[in-house]
Amino acid sequence: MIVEVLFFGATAEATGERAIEFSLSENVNADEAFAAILKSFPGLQQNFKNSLLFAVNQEYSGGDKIIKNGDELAVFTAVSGG
Amino acid sequence: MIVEVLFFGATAEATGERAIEFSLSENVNADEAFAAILKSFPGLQQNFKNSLLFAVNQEYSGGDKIIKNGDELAVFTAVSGG
Amino acid sequence: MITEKDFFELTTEPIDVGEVARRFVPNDCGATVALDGYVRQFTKGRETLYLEYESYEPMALKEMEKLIAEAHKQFEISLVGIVHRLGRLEIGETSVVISVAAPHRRAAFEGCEWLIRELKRTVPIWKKEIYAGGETWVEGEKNLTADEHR
Amino acid sequence: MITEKDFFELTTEPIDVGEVARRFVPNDCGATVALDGYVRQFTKGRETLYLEYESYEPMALKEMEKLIAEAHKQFEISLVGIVHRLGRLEIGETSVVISVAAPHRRAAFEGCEWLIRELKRTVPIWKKEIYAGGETWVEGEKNLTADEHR
Repeated sequence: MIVEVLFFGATAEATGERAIEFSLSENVNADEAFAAILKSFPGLQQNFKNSLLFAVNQEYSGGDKIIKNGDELAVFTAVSGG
Repeated sequence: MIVEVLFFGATAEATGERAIEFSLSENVNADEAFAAILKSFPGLQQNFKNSLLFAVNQEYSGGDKIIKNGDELAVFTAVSGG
Repeated sequence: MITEKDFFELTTEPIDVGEVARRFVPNDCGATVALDGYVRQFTKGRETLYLEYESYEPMALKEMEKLIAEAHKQFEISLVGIVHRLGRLEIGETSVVISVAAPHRRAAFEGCEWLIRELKRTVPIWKKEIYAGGETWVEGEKNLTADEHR
Repeated sequence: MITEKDFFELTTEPIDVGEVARRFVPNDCGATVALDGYVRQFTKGRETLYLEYESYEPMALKEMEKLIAEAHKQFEISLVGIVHRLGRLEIGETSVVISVAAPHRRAAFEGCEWLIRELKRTVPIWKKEIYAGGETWVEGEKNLTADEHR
């Protein structure tokens, strides 16, 4: 199945991408999906190790939440607004 | 000697005065001066007993501070700005 | 001591909270906290029609200056502005703005809250509330002894 | 739940702190506390030239709405307004205003301070600092686990 993956700020610069289509196996959960994305962009984990945050359909996510075809995933670093 | 005595808000309404000249003996201190003023305006202590504040020359005052000719005294109730 | 850019004013004109908050923006600061105090229409179900503020003006200005000096001692703040309105104020109109700029927002919040509490306790300003069928001088709390201020 | 008059916005236009603070003045309130956050020129001696803010906009708006709902639960407040700017911001320009109106000022101070702290922790907005000789994405603190937000 295909999901959309969004990058912002530092992760957009590190990947050179802002939005991509990304292939996942059926029935993966959020943890598995983000692991697959990080594997495709090794620079992310190298650069931002512990400060990466994940969202599914505009909600902070992780764990065993099942990902569906067409979901909007996002990978970004700790926020710094204000 | 002569001092000026100012009233504001509720004390101005109670006395019907905003600024008066007031006669005091030489060498009275602030406590004695305010006692003399309250004696001249018995309504003040009746109406505002514990909420009266005193100032001498635009500073909160009382106690044994010596009053001088021409000083500016003020008698008012607990403040309520803001 | 107060700084060159601190300000404290009494006015009978409407107060613009944005103007007070943004009058000076110190270049070592990232945050300004502004308290906008205004005339409440309903207090415990009773409707206020308007308020009248009066002040012992020269003493009020001196007391505001003292508060600002003390705030600089107690809090790591860069700039304080206080503007208090006098005269007749309609519902919703601003009676006081206290604006505090600081390098770090925590001190700005603390300083601003301390300043409004102390202003209500020590600065000689009084308000009369006019409601349907009457009027009354609002009672402040006399939690101030003369001794505290000598 | 948020109320009808709460508001939360992202904008690329300059923010007017006074307009945000005074947009609505609830008739049961007497105080509004506004935080004005802006671009600091000097941080520990280093000079910032300007900042660039970007956001995951739909998620940022959802997170702001959640913060406002939570603030209404935790504090006795009547109204919250949050406006955050995006794009390029010059020194001294306002990046965020959080305005909180309450019947009693204590809750307005507490709610406003809680909201800015949580906004900096959870709302997906990032800033890049441009200084003489370089630029860097400012690191937020990752004191947030995904679990907290499900």
